[in-house]
Amino acid sequence: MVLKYLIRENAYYDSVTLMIITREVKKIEGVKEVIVGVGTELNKELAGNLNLLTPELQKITPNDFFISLDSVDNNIAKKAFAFVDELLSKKKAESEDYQPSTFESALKYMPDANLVLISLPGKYAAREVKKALLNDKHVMLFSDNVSLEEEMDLKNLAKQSGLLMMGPDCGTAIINHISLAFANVVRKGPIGIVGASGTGMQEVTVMIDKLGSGISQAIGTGGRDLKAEVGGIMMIESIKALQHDPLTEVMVLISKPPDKEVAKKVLSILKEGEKPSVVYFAGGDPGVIKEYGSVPGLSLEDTARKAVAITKGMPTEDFTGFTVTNIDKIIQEEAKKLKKDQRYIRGLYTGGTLCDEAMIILSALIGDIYSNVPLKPEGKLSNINRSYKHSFIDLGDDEFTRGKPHPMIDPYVRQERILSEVKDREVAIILMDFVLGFGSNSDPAGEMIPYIQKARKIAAKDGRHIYIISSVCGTEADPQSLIGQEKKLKEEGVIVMPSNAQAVRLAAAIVLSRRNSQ
Amino acid sequence: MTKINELFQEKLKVINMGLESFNENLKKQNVKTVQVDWKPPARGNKKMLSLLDKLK
Amino acid sequence: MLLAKSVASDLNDTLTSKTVEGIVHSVFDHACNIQLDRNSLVTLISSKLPNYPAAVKLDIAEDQKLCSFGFKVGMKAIVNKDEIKIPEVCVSIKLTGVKVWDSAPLFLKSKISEEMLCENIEKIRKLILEYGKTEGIASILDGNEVDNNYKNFIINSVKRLAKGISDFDYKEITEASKRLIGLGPGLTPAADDFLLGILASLYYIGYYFGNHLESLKKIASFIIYDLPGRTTFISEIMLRNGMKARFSEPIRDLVLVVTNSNSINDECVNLLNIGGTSGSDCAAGIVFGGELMAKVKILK
Amino acid sequence: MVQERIEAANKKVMEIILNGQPTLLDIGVAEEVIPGMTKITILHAGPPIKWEKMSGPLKGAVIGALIYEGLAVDEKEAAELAASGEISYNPCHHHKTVGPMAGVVSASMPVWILQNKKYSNYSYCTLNEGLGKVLRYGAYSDEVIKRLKWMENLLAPLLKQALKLHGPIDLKTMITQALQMGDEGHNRNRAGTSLLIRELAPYIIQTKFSEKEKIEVLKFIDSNDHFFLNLTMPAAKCTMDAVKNIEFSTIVTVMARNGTEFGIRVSGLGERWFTGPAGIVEGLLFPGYSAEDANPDIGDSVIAETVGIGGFAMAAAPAIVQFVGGTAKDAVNFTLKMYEITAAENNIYKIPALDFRGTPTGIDIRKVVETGILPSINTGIAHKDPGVGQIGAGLVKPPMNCFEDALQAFVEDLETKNLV
Repeated sequence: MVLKYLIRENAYYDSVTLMIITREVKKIEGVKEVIVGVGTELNKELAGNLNLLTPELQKITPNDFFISLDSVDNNIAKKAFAFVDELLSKKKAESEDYQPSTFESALKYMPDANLVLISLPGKYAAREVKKALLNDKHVMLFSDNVSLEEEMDLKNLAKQSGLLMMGPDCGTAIINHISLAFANVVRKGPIGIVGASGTGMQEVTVMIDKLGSGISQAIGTGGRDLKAEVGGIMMIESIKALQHDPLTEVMVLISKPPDKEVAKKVLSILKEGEKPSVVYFAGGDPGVIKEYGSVPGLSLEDTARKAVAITKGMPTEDFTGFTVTNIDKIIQEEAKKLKKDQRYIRGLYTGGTLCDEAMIILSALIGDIYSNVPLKPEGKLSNINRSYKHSFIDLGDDEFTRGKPHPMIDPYVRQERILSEVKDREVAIILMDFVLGFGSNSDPAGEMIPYIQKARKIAAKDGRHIYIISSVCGTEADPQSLIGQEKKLKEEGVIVMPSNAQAVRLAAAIVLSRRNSQ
Repeated sequence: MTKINELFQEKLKVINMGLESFNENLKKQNVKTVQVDWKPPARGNKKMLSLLDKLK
Repeated sequence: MLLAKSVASDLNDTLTSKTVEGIVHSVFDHACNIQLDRNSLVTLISSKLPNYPAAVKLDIAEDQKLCSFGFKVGMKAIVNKDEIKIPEVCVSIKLTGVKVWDSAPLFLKSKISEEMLCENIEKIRKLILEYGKTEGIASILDGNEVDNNYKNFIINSVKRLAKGISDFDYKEITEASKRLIGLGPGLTPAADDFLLGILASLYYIGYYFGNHLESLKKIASFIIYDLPGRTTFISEIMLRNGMKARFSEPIRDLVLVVTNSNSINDECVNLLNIGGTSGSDCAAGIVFGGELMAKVKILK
Repeated sequence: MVQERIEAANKKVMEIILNGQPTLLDIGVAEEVIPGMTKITILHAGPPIKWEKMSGPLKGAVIGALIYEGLAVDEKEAAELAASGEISYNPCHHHKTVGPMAGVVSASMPVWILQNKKYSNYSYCTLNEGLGKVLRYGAYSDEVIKRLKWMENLLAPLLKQALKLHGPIDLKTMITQALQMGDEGHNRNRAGTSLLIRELAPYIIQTKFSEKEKIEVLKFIDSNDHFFLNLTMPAAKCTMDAVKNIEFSTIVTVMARNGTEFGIRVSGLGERWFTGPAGIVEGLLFPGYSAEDANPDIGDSVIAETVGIGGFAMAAAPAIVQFVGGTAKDAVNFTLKMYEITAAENNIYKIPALDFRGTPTGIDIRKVVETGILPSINTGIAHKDPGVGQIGAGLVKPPMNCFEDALQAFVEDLETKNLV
């Protein structure tokens, strides 16, 4: 006689399954006795009465599931457990829905589709977009590597048909409160956004949510929409749509500095609509925005704050400070811990617009910044893999992502990069963004933490202390949960600021404070 | 009312071509979707594509 | 994003305006248990299941299974009286304005004779032995000796329990039920289901005979006196609700018709169809408790 | 412009296919009824092939047929004759005929005679020999020859008489019913065979043959689930032959394999073959056999898929999904995929599991090349050595180049006509 058992901690099975198991196992020739159940005292006692109790089974709790059986030999027991395993792990085959092979065929399965989301390789994308537009479907084109000519053609076609054609290279949109591609779960509200940048829209929508307001729509246009060639076709069409949208009370535009003529055209259309608006042309001239009656946003956070202020009938004050208390004390104390050589900030960004914003804010505060995507050509790093002085790296730029997943999905590049940055004795602060929401990695903070620990060890060996300052672009309703992500980072001693702008300012303040004290 | 404003009134129904994770995310948000099992036309064979184009 | 069809009234105490965190305790095809703390639980059930205490019935397609929402054991849940959220799978269940299913006891003035009542109980016994599932402990009703490990194990404790109740001997009751709680397979061990049935009979048939609710409640609290740690969390909550005379729809329906009607077939079969052996074990408890109450009538 | 021409031609082709009325008329002797058939003709499955290139099962079947015809006394003599150049080998398809597996037809074999009533064209096919050691899998032992003789001398005359008593049988209706009873018309023919027995039994009883002979015949049919396959195939053949040469049409009219090559024909390209190497069938092998034992894809039975049943109707036959290694849902998805490359949905052949949607019918070479989706074919697997027989069943796809070559030829044809 051989006594064998199996324990599964914290496992629950419905009684139908357990009934079947008991019945079927008993049927196996060579099985003398079997008991199946949860580890309650009485079940264990019963097992004891049946001579099916082992010391290990003694220890289990009502939260554990067990099977114990008495059989003629080891082989029978093995066979029985293999069978139990099969019964317990039997997954009802998830029958996969049929996936049609072409757009035309998909239309047959969903003739009333209203949006086509395309993320095919760029060289094939235009052809499919055209089909979608010709069939009267709105399009979000996530793909890049679509030529400017194709973009112009497609956008003109969309405009003629009255359709949305978001993209190419449109990473973020929230249409009818559905997050498309990379977007956060934010509240419904009165603010309508048109943006030519993905993470820029993510940061603004998230900040609006954090301020207790919400958005009506967030329409992406793709990064080139406001170039002279494209002429802002989609931004203009989107503005018009939001102007007619009764749920949109305040408008927000986000873009890199547009072509001058295009900017004027866009702003004048915005003015015609008579809805109040906040415009963020990253690093652009706020004068022209004011001229057309819009409120210029100074940072993504400032843009969100002003938009929310308008919805509440409050004055739109420039915000360039902190919402965190005791910040001066933090700055002074932190600055003290730096060694003499530690002078520089290194930004390791997954979000392109966040990286841009960081450089814009920082260059005004502390001077020249080097980057793979510099604000000015002279700031271009000669080797993108080696930082120099104050360096900000957009790890989502083409040079890093060719043939690899975007760092918002796969943090590998940043994991490696932080280890090499920290070896540089002149580095004082590492700045990082963590972008949550649909599309992003399911645990961006958790993925970085082991590398933050490693980085800290490398610095500590050298007797240095490294500051890691971050902001998490996300909401509590995001799949990753803002609070959980922030908590993980804080537990590792990472300074978590409420916005990218504040994170950048804090970094600058620490460096400046150290500079002044020397 | 433009078609874009009409879209704002409708329930989103999406045909997704490309990354299946986008489709999964839409499903999580209870959006009706059709995922296209897309392959490059004519398996990327340029000669075949040009022949097909001739017949169009 | 999801709507609820109904919410059990007892959840009023569990779900308040204060937002609390819980974790997904277990997931089945048609039920998902969310544990809030040591003493409270919210169960999400598919529209296929009957209402029961602590349950929120979801307004989803009849054949849609809860696992299809991606619920997994250990996921975080955020709940308050307006909403249940499981952020990881982006599920949010709105509770505001949802119909309340009243899980409170429903004692009706009965018109049927004692004879009819006994006949009803006898009918249930027959239905269980004929249609029920006797792999649990329902076979205790057939009077035969051997054949089932569980049955042999509990037969003496059951007898002791009966004696304890008829003598109003709380020591005997607690000792006997201690020998029953947690016995058997499944998330709600068979003997727990059996005890739940006894509690249902105790209250409803006890009430029929004119017992004071206070004394019934006393017996009930003795029965589950030694509950903590003896059985699974889910079963513990179930028995606690039973102690408060809160039962699921099919149990309540059956004890109501037993005491008020001359046709019990449909209600009985409904109960027998619940779970693997759960329904049958519970019905056996109703028969056992019913016979006992019919014999004792008035608890002293 | 050219697109409209093609669409119009295809529309016409599909109308003709869908209007086809395959009807079983009679049984005859190959030499007497099949046009162009002589005593030294051997018809075989698939595109044209020389003796030297033939695979094991086909060679075996040829040897068996020569012995059966009395043209050789044994294997050695038959093989010499077969290689001598005196025998005229021809694809069945060139003679309005189709044959399963090796598909060998010789002069004195009895054949079913079918007619597409709507377009008056005929088609022919041998009677199915049953399972195990049979000629169509390349077996030629004495028992094989004996059975062929029995079929010639009893089975065929008896069924001929019964058919005469019954009158013509509408096969389209019978196939339709079979599809609703779990057949897909290629790898599963149990329902069709049952329906045929039910139809003929009362008339078999009325024939002038002895009780014992009638029992023998009925038992023979009953013992072989695939008996009906040899009617489904010519039914498909006479349906598709009605569109075998319609200018500008891109619809496939023939798919066939000879065990060495897979070949297709396209309506707008008439009788030209476009061939590629025959594939290896993927599926379930009977116990005791391995993939190395399998012969490349063989037989004319793929005419079933050409007309929109067989693998294309997989969703109708959940009972055989294990051949495609999956669930009932997989079977449905198989059929759904075929709508991507076909021109129409069948008006008569319908699938219960798809809410009685018509089967995907009419393979369009443009769609095959554009989507890269190849037709899925249900088929049996033959042992590569002659005479061993069937060793499994499964799924196979044609080589892509057949369709690409056909498309190229199609465009070149239009170029010579200055249309593109």
